[in-house]
This record gives sequence, structure tokens and C-alpha cells, in this order.
Amino acid sequence: MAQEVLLGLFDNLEATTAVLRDLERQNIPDRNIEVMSNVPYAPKVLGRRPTRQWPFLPFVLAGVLGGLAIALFIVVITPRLYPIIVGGQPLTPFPPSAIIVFEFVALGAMAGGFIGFLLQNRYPVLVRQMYDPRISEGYIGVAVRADDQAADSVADIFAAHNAHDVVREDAARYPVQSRRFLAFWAGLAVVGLLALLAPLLLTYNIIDIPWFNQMRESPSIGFQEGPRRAAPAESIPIQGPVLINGQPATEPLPASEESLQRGQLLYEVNCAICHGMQGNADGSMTKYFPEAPVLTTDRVSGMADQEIFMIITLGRNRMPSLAENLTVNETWDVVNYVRALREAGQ
Amino acid sequence: MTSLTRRHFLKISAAGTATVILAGCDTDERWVELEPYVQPPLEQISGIASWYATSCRQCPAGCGIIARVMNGRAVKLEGNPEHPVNRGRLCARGQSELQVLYHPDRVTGAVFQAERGSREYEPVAWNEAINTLYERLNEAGSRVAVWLGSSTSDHLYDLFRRFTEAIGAPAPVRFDLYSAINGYSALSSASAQMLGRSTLPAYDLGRADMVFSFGADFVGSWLSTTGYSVEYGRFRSQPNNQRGYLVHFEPRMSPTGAAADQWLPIVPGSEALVAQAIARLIADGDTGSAERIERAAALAGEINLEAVPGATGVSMEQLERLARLFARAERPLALPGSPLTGQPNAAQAIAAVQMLNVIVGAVGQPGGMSLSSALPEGAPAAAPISTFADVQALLGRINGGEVDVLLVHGANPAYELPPGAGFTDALQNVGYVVSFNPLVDETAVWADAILPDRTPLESWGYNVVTPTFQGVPVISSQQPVVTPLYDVRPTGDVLLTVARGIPAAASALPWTDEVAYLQEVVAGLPAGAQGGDDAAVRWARFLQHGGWWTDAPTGEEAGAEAPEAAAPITASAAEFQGDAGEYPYFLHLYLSPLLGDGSGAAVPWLQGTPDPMTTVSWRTWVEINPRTAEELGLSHSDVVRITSPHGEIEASVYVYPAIRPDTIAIPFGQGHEAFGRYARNRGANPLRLVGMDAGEDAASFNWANLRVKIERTGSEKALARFESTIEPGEHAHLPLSYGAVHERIEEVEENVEMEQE
Amino acid sequence: MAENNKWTMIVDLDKCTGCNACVVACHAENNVPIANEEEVIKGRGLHWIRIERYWEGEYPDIKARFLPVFCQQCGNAPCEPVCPTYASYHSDEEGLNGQIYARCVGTRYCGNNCPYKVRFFNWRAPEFDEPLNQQLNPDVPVRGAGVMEKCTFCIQRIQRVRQTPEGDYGPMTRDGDLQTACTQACPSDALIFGNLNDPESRVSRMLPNDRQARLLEHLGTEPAVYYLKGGTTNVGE
Amino acid sequence: MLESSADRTPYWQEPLPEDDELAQQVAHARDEHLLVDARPPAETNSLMFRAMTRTGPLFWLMVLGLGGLTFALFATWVIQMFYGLGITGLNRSVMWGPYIVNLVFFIGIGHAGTFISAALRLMRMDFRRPIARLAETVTLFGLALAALFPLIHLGRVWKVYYMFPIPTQRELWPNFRSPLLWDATAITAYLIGSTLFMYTALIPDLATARDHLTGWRKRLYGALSLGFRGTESEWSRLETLSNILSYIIIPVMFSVHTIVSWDFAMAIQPGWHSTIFGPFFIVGALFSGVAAVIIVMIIVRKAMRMGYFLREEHFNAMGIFLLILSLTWVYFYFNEYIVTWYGNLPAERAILQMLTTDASPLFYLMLFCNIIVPLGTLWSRRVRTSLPAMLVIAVFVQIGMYLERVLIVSGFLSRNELPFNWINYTPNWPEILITIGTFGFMALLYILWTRVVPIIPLWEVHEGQSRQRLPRIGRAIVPTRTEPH
Repeated sequence: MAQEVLLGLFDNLEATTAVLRDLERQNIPDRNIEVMSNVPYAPKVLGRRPTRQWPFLPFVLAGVLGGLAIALFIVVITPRLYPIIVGGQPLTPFPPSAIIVFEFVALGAMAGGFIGFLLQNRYPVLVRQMYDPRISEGYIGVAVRADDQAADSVADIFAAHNAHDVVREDAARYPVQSRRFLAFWAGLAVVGLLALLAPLLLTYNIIDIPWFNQMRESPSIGFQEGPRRAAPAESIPIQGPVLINGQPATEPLPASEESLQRGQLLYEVNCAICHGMQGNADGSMTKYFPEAPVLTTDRVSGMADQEIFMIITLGRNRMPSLAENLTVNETWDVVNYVRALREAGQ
Repeated sequence: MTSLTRRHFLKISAAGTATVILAGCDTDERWVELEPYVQPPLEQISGIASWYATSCRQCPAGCGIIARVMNGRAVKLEGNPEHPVNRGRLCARGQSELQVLYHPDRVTGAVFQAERGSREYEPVAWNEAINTLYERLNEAGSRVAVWLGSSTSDHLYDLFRRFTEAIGAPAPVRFDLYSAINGYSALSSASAQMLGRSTLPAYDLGRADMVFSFGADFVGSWLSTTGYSVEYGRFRSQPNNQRGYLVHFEPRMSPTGAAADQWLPIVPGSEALVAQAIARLIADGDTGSAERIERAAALAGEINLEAVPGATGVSMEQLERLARLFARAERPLALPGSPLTGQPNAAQAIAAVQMLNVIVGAVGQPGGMSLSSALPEGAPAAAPISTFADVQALLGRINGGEVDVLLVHGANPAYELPPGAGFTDALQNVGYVVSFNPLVDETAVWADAILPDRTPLESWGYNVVTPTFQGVPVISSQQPVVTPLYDVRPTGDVLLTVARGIPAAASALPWTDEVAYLQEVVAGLPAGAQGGDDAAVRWARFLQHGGWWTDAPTGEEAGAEAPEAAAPITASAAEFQGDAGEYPYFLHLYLSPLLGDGSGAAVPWLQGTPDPMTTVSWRTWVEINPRTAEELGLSHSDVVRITSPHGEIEASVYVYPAIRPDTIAIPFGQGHEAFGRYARNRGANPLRLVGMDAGEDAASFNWANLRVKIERTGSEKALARFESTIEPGEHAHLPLSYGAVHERIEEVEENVEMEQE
Repeated sequence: MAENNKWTMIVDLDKCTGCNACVVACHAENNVPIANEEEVIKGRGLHWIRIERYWEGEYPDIKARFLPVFCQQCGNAPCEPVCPTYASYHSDEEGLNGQIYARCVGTRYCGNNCPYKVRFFNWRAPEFDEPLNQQLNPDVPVRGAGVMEKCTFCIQRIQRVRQTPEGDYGPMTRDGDLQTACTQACPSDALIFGNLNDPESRVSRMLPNDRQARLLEHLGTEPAVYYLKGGTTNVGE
Repeated sequence: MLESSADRTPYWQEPLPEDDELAQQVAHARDEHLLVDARPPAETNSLMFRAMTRTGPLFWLMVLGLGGLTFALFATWVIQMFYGLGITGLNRSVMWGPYIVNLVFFIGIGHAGTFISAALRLMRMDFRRPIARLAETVTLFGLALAALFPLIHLGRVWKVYYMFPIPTQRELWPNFRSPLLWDATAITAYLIGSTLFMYTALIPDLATARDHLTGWRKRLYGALSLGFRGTESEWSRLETLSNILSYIIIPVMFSVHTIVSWDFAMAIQPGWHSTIFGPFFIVGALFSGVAAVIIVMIIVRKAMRMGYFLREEHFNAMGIFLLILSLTWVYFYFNEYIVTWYGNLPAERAILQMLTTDASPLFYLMLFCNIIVPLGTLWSRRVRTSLPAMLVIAVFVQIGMYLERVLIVSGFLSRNELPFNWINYTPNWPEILITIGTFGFMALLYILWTRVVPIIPLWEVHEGQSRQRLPRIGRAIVPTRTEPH
């Protein structure tokens, strides 16, 4: 049995209500009748039962909960991800949190209500609908979906009440809006989500847009930037001895307990690998550097502190310079320790 | 990158953490191109500073400084804590020596100027420049003049003096505006008269308990500002919770006036009268010890006390009170400030103030006055500052065509002499003018050649410190803290090179370079606080510690045998230049605490730092009392024309509430026509108001006894005031009450009164 | 070094002569640019530490009062909570108000909320005519345009000492070893810096003091800077 | 079966009473009241759509001029980004200037829209019907432009995402203890809410436009109206949603301007730290907002020949509203002023002194604009119904309210606790250009919007008309509203 759709246009409310009453008598199910108008008429005005609606409440509630979740994430969780105390305030102080919670809850409720509206109405309508533009000029349209037989009687009812115009078409041309709108919104949500994620490419510097960021082009010259300027020749800094014509300017650090401890540590790190832990030239590298001298000999103890200092600093023969590894004071610590080695050995 | 050892890397990252923390978490904020060092130079580890002691040459005080050097670049100057003058402290001018080093307008090599004044400089090779100089000097014979500044290193003075001596020319003139305004030669000759040796007096401010400062702005711009500021700090917190009391006599409140417990705006030029009246009142009164009264009676000349309040602006009650305070104090001290030295009767005026020190027996005592410590046998002497008479003599020689080659180092006579000197015109009589200044200053504009010396932070030298503090003789050492930025030659080396070719001079200057000379000088020094037995160690320690000094006072200063002065000293108020009718206002000139005599004007830090009293930066201003300003219909930013009998300048008005209504004040420092981009064409040089008159002893020209008139020009030029430019009105409030200070004066008075009862 | 330091500055107003040595020292240490004349006239003078000069009374009984003002490193800093990006935050470890330049987006809220007006905004990119830039301290970043900056109590010096291995310099934690640039320069010893949590430090020994006061104390900002008002003279006793 | 002749005709064809006197009264009532002057929807629709589609040379000239101002706005902004905020006149004490003033001002004028639309809707005030969308549009663009100013104001706008709660490699979230972020949150909520509210009410009119227009407009409106047909269930859901949104958006609206005021009140800047700032700012916002709506009503009526929809009764009602708001504003301002004056704190004293000295021209002009002008004129119905007079008054109120914000932001900031740092502020060209440009941009958006969207809510007017009757009470015809549910 083929379904048909009929649309009758009426220019006044009285005729419309009469038609509706007659249709009801014809046992046309309520859900098959739609009344369209350019101004809202309550069902009561039309003499119809209120249409069953999806209630708004669940949507609004869902919106409220969603907003609350976002707000709590912002006021409770994010401050704890990187806890920074400012102005003596706790991480989640109540008054500011209340503001954020309020705003997000309100926003969630509004968004939830709006989404509820869209879903209940199955917007956007992506199928052909029975409609006539004259409805927005004030005509009231009554659309009825009925089978062949009933359709004839509906047409009669329309005619009886002086319908301004009647359109009668095969219902197959007007499919019921199924879940296509859901697919539409899902697609839109995915696109929206992607659009939201796109900035992450920037914030994570995956895409680096060159921007005139003055902080990057600092006019200052960093520790390792730019050509290094040589130290002024012959000048003597205050913080340590410097070799002038092979002669140290000041005396070495005193061989204090602290200095020896530091010296030992440094010696074990830098020297022991060849010269051995006790200075006996039995370090693990001696097979490659058999000429590494024993440090407890008279020859070494006969050297001036300064000479040992220079050897460590400048290197000698196959021994590399340790200038890069040791500061001046550290070198003196090692010199002290090397001296102490002999005493310890005795 | 392979050369970065792990340890090294850790160090770098540790050092860099400070920056990283400040730079935050944004990776793109900061990235550096790492520079790998296969073999880092000794003492140069990335991120770790080297520290060099040297001495400051921004003024003649000779403070010790320590430079923080990062990767061979000096980045910060700090006071040398061991140094007996500044004891770890450093003033604004000293700090900004860095910007002298890095000044963007430095002359980067030897240049010739084909036409004087054209400012078109032709770079030349150093060899050619030195050769030309040699040829000129060789031809000139003894017709050579050398003009040095007070901040020129003493070793250069010594070398130049040897040179001029050898070729038979007069000794170098050492004169600049700083020394002129501070009255170096006037004070020195006063010392010579009074205590027998020509050197700057030294005041033990920190241990004095009652200081009368006659215009000595010792925390602003007087002699050795940092040293005296350190002393001032001690003066305020003496042992046993003692706190000194400071009275400052000055027509315009200077920083010292602001720091003083009592500021007395006396009539300009009447300092000596006040001093004399106080002496007289001590003599006539009965406060203080009998010795003091006796000495006062002997020294205080006749004076009509009735006329003093009118002539000085200090009431008789006030004078009596001051006399009581001074006579009663345990360790009183009187300071003769710079305005005294710019008056025609400078010698008298200084003597009148020093007389107070003699009266109270402060000479040679702790908390008193003495001479700067003399250096022991074998040490170089402090280079003397020339008197204005010497300058006039030199100008006479120049005008007489007796000078063929003029060498100028560290001074800027074209800017620093009153226009009446006609210095630039006189240069037409000089065949060849050479400037050694690292920046093109006004004198260099009129030079034929600029053979730029290294800036102080790149230079060698020493400075025999005057005035000294606490009786410790000091020679500040100067050594390069960075390798020279440009191909500039030390003037000492240039001179030594040139002298080698001049037969007369070759034997007098046998050193290969100035370092050799310096080493010889240091080798001749007696043992000092730094110790060291052999010459090389002593040399190293000389450089490392920032100089040579003794552990304890040597007692070489004027001892206890203070002169039982013979004749009573009388002084009168200074005679003023200009008719009071035509020129109704006194002119009070002073050195800017930041720019000094103008030699600091080249540097943005000093230009941009607000003046302590007015908070003005970047320009010259004229300070006028609000009452006077109202009478004349002037307000802030009005440009006025100041006219003296000698000239006129224009500058903006600053309504200054702490100045006598009959006086206007102008700071030195601006008005440069050259001297780099930051100084050029900025403000006015008040020296244009000053004439060439000099006092009886011609120690300095008379700059402190001028009268002027003020005319409104009609234009306006806002001053760069850091303070609020809004009239605070009746609702002005101090953010912090200074209650305790309010009570000070009353308390002192009460104490004095109680004692009298 | 003890955790949770309380870095403190004492300003002895009785000794301050307004000489500005601290100001220039700060410019040198912290790469603070110099505002040119036009900028100063516009009211954009930029000094992390400034000497405020107040007149009190009228000629001839007039007094000039110097008041060095710099970041007071408040315990309850008004500038901190208003920053949306945590650029101004509190360092519990050092007891300081940190300012992280790279986080700053330039809302200038902190500057409004600072009652001491010690926060300065980079209205333009700072300019250092070459080679003046070679002087810049590599320990301190140069702030770009649009960024707030302020006195840090020379945090770079504190960090440097804290992060230096003991073997290199020795433990530089004794009082006085660590100085801010301004205290170091101050000729008359009017500025004293130290750790209030170290009972041996000079600041601890000087406080409490019957001359002490804190600036705008009624605002409850708990500044770490103590001002000592003028002393009394007992000469003649 | 009840048969009534009236119900046999559409509501727009109500027969005239036969009595002449009554007929005259009816004619008079129709003249006065839009809602009893029902005409066939086809006629009123085309009235609207003709105005929408008609774009004469004058219109394009306006677009060109306003486009020029908009260009000035963005060009200046780009220049400012490049050279830094140094090109403005801001200084080290007055760090907030006209940009923040504009923020407050544009948020302020954004307040009347929702108030008129939502609150009056819930209170069933019928005079709102033709005005609602005009006002909502002011809200929408006011807010959108206001949201521009925090960005223009930023020192480093290219780092603005530091303020957004989005994950970045910095691993740092923004500080929601900062009032600026409460502000951002509230503005976002309000902007989204207002947009939804406006769109909801727009759907039936978009459907009407879809039915009556052709070409690209038909496709556009077809898509935007989502397939609305006006079935009874659609209408009833629309009603429910509108009510839900109205109830929620009113507290949000209050929160927004309160939070804007907290940007100031949370700071310890003297003059700002005041508990009354919240309601004070809300009243100020409504005051300037209603004035803005009046200006827009007048211009739309004139330029789009909307005399049928926007009648004297509407201007009268808005005039009364403005009068009440002016009184309320005076009350709050006096409240604020006297407490400060009586408190006599040094810094606040300085601010009051500033108002009567350095800033006195602005201060007195503000008082004149905000108090003398509205209170002196709006009590008269003749003034309220005179369009030129209302335009002038509304413009005065706008000037006055702008000055009030100028004084609060850059005026108060020029005085603070340390008198050394009192610095007056004078704007430089970028602030002036950007401010003028923003007004131009606002006007541009508005006139373009009126050509795209039915600026009068046709269905609301039709709904009102369908529910108004002219029954006779005694000898008088009295417009009466029927309320079916």
C-alpha cells in the first residue's frame, strides 16, 4: 500500500482546527499529522495533544556535568600538574574556582540545551520535506502522511474546509529523516576536534613558524657565543696564578685537608688512569702509556710546585693538557695531592 | 663539539642554568651557537669569569676596581675590597668605564685630519702616524707643549715630563675642568702654605663627629667621592652608636646638603665669612676647651660680627649655635669646598676654613685633617696639577707662536676652558696638534692627527692616589682587563717609540715599552702590604691586588706638630663679577655628580641616570627657586637665556625648592659639540658664562663669583625628569615617615643647651 | 646552603646619599637598557632600582629625602596571582618573586598591581649600539619588547653560587660573599644584603631595629626590604 | 460548534468596528502600536527583505569608509606589533590605557542586547519584540570586538596561546587565579551563549528568508535555517530552548561585567580596590548599552526605512529605560565617590584631586554627559519620542561612559602610593587610530550584518501581532495581549 503525503494550506486558524478535528475523526494517527505555521501556535490552540518531546533536561544536565568537569580540570587538576604558589594563595582557592565553575557550568548548560534542541529537531534536515513557502507568509499548513485510501479522505477534508491549496505526493519522495543528521554532527565534531588539535602542532613546535621574536635574537653574547676574545697578554687576574715567563705569580694553594681531599678526588678522576691510584704508574692505561712516570720518585718530589702545575696545565710528551678539565685552583689541589702521595707512600 | 668533554659540558650547563631558569621553558626563546674550544686558554672557561684588578680612570681619585671578564669581554666593574680608597665600593662614574671601553664612536685607529675642524678623518697606518709625529717633534725641538688631564695615568705624566725635560720644553700642563672646579691646585698650594707640602689635604671624615662642610659636596663630586662616601657611611655609624653631625653651607642644596643634618643656604661667596665668624665666636665665647679658645683668639682675624648675618644669610643665633657645636665637639672637622677655590680670594677663603681645623686641633688627629700621605723614598710622586697660571703661560706660548707641536692627552681644553681663552683660535699658531683621546672630543676636532690611546680598561699605568685615606699611601695599578678592541696604540708606547729617534730624548726614555717602565717603577717600590720578595712576584702582586699600599698609616702625612699659626687670618666675602643691578642673580655652578666636568657625558649609562637631586637626565637645566620662578613667571621646561658678563647660554628651567631665591644653579657636564653620539649637541656648557679672570694666586680661574641675569626665550623644552612631573599639590605625602631625622636637630640643640646649663 | 632562604635587603636611609652608584651597577649587572631622552619625558624611565627624591618642608627649612625603591620581594606579592601565565611567581626556595621573561606575554597586570611601581615594561626592543652589547652580562637574558622586568635581587648571582661545585670556588655561602650588584657598589654602605634565615648574617644581626620600617606596610605585602629611618645624633653628650 | 467570524479570518484581517468613534480609536491604536497594526506577513516580510537586499551607492560608500577605518585598525595593530607598544603613549605608571578602556566599553555596550532580549522576554515585555535582534547584534559585535582588545593590548601577542588552557611543550597551564583568565572565561561563555541565543531566535526568520529570496541567499539561508518548517513541535522546542537560554544567560551577563570590574577591583591600585565596582560596572554597562541600542535603532529605522517596525512607543520605552539607568548610575557613582572622599587615604585623595585638576575637563564633561543630559531631558515624552533628540542624548551618554572608563583606567593609574611615580597619560596616535578604527569596524560589521540577516525578528513581531487584540472596554479600545499556552 503506497503511502502518500498531503499538504493543505489554510489561511485561518479556525479552518485549521476544523481540519484537524476531522482528521482525528478519520483516525489518522497524530504522529502522521504536522501543522506548520509562521508563528508559534501552542497545541492547545490547535486542539491537539502536546507532542511528545525528548525532554531538554538530560541535555542540560549533561552540559552542566561537562562544564563542571572542564572547570574542575582547570581549577583542580591543572594547577597540580605544575604546582606554583603565587601571592600566598592555595593551589585551588575557592573564590576564583567558584567563578570558573560558574562560567563553565553555565556555558555547558547553554551548549547542552542547544545541542538538545538540534537533536530533538533532527537538524539539519538533510532530506526533502513536505513544505510550502507560503507558510511563512501566514498560511497554516497541515501535512498528513496516509495510505492511498486514507489520503483520499484527507483530500476531501481539505477540500471541505476550503483549503487554499492542496499538494498531494507520493510519500516515497519524502523519506523520514533518519539518523543522517547524527552522521552530519559526528562528522562536524570530528572536523572541529581536528581543528582544535591543529594548534598543538604549533604549541609543540612541530610546525615552527618563524616569527619576529626579539627575545631570540638577544644582543648579548652568551658564554659560548661569538668569537672568544683572548685574555689580555701579561695582565694578571686576581683569582689564581698565571704563568709569567714560566714563573707563577703567587704561591700555590696551601695543602689544607680540604685541598687534599679535593685533590684526591680530582686525581682519581683525571690522573689515576695512567699514574695509578698511589702514583705508582700502575693505572689501567699503562699498557698503552708505559712511559707514565711514577709520581713518588725523588725526581718528582724535587720539582717545584710550579713545574708540576705547568706539566698538568700544559701537558708533557704524551701526557695531554688538563687545562680544560681543571680550573687553576683544582690544579693546585692536584699538585698538593701529588706531593702528599710520596708522604703517604713512605 | 667533539672537544667538549663531559666534565666541561657539565660545567657549562651548570653555569648556564641561571640563564635557563630565567629564560623559562620555551625552547625557542634561547639558543646559542656553541663555540668549541679545543684548547681553552688558561683562565678562560666558558661560563666562568676571570677577575682583574685595575684602577679607575674616570676621575683622578684613583679607586681600585675589579673587572669581571667573561670570555675575554669585560662585563662588570666592581670596587676592589682591598683598596684603601674605595674599599670595595664603586660610584656610578666608575661603573660606566665599561661603556667607555665599548663606546660605539671610538676612534679605531690612527687618523689624520687634513683640514682642522672638518671632522673628516683619514685613517692612516700607525707607522705613518708615528713617523709623522716623530718628524714633527724632531723639527720642533723644544717648541713642544704637552697638555694632560687630571685623569691621565701618572706614568704617562712621568714619561711626558722626562720627554719635555729632555728636549728642553716646559713641563706638561696637567689641567682639566674637573681639577679646576675641585680646586686641586688651590687646595695644594694652601697645604703648602699651611703645612709645608703641596698636596691635597686628606680629611678623616669617618672618625669625625662634627663636620662643617663649606660647600664641599663630598658625596657628589668633591675630590675623591667614593672614598668620602665610604667615610660618610662610617661617619653615620661610628663605634658605640655614635653618629656624626653634619652641617653643610651652600647656596644650593647638593647631595651632601641633602645628606646633612643641617643645610644652611648661605649667600654665595660668603663661606669664608661664616668660617671666620665661627672662629671669632669661639674666641669670644666660653664653650670648648681653653686651648681651642686660645687658638681661636690667636687665629681669628678681626671681623665685624654685626655685618655677618646680613652678608652671609646666617642669623647671629645660628652662628652662635654653630660656634658652640663646633667648639664643644670632640672631633670637629671643617671642609673647604670647591666654590671657595673658584673665588678671587681662594687662598684666603681656604685658609679661613682650615683655620677652624687648626683651632680645634684637628690637624694630624684621628677624625681630623692631614696631608695626603707621601710615598716613601724610591716611589714615584703624585703628578702635580697645574695652576691656571701655568695654563695661561702655555696659552701665552701658543699665542706667541712658540709652540709647534701640541700633544693633548686626557684633557679637552677646547671644551674645558672658558671661551675667553680662545683656545681653538690659538691653535692656529700651532703647527701640529695631536690628540690621543679614544673619542673625538672638541679638542680632537681641531687636531691634525688623532693617535687614539687605549681606553683605561685596555691600558697599563699607575696612579699615585691623592687624597689618601687614613694615612695609607696608595699607588693604584692599572692593567688591561681585555685585549684592545681595536688597533689602537698606548700613548706611552708611541712616545717611547718616537723618543728613540729624537737624540735628546732617547737617553731619557730608554724603555722598550711602557710595561718595562712600569716594571722598573714597581721594582723600586719598598715592601708594601702585598709582600713579595723578588721583583717579578712583586710586579705580579702589584697587578693582582690592584696596586701598592702599606698595611698601616706611614705617618708620612703632616704629623701632630701642627703649625701654631702665626698671623690671624682674615677673609672677606668674595667679590662678584657683574653689576648687581644689571645681573641680579648669583650663579652657582657645580659639577654634575654623574657627568662630572663633562668627561662622563659620552656614556649612555651616565647620561641616562637621573641626577640625584633633580632626577633630570640627558640635558642641562637651570635651577631656580620657586619664589624666583614665580616672580619671573617661569615654570618647569621654560627655556631661559642666562647672561653673565662673559657670555650666555640657554637651558630649560628646573624649579628647585632648595636653592636661595637670589641664586640660580647650573651643572657642568653637557654642551658638547663632539664627544660621541650620546654627548653631542645636548644641553649647554655653563663654562660659556665664565671669564678668564683668576684670583691673586691664579690657582684656578674665577668661576664661583659670577652674577647673571635671566631672560625668558619664550620657547619650551621639556626636561627628561624621572620624578613625577605632576605638581603634588596639597595632598603630597611621603610614603615613609622620616620621623627620627626630624628630631635630630632639636635633640642636638637640647644636648648643647643642657651642657651650657 | 639551607633550603628556604629569605633574602633580605636593608636600606639605611640615614646613609643613602642618592649617588646612583647602585643604579648604574644594576644597569651593568642586569642588562637593563637605558631609556633615551624622549622616552624619559614620556614617563618611561627604566631603572630596576631608583632613588626617589622627596622634598619635605619649604625653603629654607627644606629637606631632600632619598628613598631607594626596587622590587621589595614581597612575601605576599600582589603581582604574582594576577599573572595569567605564571611569568611572575614565587620562589619558596629563595623567598623571592621570580619573573620569568620568556613566559611573559605582556598583560602588564603585575605592573598595575605593584604598589611600589618597580615593574618595568619593555615598550620597545632594547637597543645596544654595537659594541656596547659586548658588555651585556651573559648570566642574564636581555629582555625583548613586550616583556615585564624587575629587580631580581641578582638571582643570577644566587644561582651561580648555589650551582658552583664546592671544589671550584669553595663554599661561598658565608654572609657577605653573596652580594647584589647594588649593595656591592653602594659607597656609603646604605644597602645591606643577606639571608634572614641565617642567624649569623649581618641582616639578621641588624634586625629587628628600632629604626626599621617597611614601605607601604599597611598593604600587607610583607616586603623583604627593610628601611632604616634616620638615626639620631648624640654628639655633644 | 463555536463559530466566530473573527476566527474565520487571519489575524491581520481583523474587521474594523462599525462605530465610527471606535473605528477612529482603532486606527489611532494601530498608528501607535506595532503589535495591533497587523499586516499580512507577506507584506511585512517583503518590507524587511527589500531593505536587506537594497544596497545603494550610499551603502557602498559607507562600506568603503568604514572599511578604511577597519584597515586603519589592523594596520596600526601590525605596526604596533612590529615596533612594540612604545609607539603608544603609555608609561611606566599608566600601563593600561585606551585598549583596556575599549575592552570595558565594548563589553559594556554588549550588555544591553542580552538584557533587552532575555530579561524582557522572560518578563514578557512586548516592546522588546522588534528591538531584540538589533540589541543582540550589538552584544555579539561588541563582545567580539572587545575580545580583540586584550590581544591588541598584549606586549607579545604572538605568545597569546600561553594564556590558553591548551597543552604545549612548555608543560605549563595558565594561572586561573588571575582575574584576566576569569575575564577570558566569562567573555567566552557570554559570547558563545549570546551567539546560541541569537541563532536560536534567528532560525525561523532564516527559514522565511529562504522561502522568499533567491540565488545565493536562498542557498545560504537554506543551510542556516537547518530545515525549519514551523511545525508545532519545532516551535515548542524553540520556545523551551529560548527560555532555558534566557534564564542562564542573564546571570552570565551579570558575571561578565562584574568580572571585568574585578580586573580593576582585585588590584590594590588606589581607586580601583572597591567592592562596589561589580554592580557599578554593570549599571554603567547597561547604561551605555541601552544608549548604543538607541543609536542603532535610530540609524536602522532611518537608513532601512523601518518606520513600520520601530515606532515612537519603542523609543519611548527605551528612553524611560535609559532614564532609570542614568539615575542608578548616579547613585552608584556618588556611592563610590563619597566613600573614597570620606576615607581620605593619601593616594585616593590624590585621585580625587586629579579629577578636579589635571583631569577636570574630562571629569566635568563626563558628569555633564552622564547626569545632566539624560536626567535633564528624558523625563519628557516629547524628547523620548523625538529621534534627533534621542540620538544626541544617546551619543552624549556614550561619550560620558567612555570618559568614565578613561578616568578609571588611565586616570586612576596616574596616581599611586608613591608620589614619585605619578605620571599623567596622554594618548598617542596608535591608540586614537585603533579606537576610531574599532568603532568603524563595529559599524562596518553592523551594516553588513543588516544586509545578511533580518535585523527585525519577523516571527516575534508576527507572534506578538497574532496575540494582540483590541477589545472594547467601556467606550475605549484597549490593546490587550492574549496568552495561550
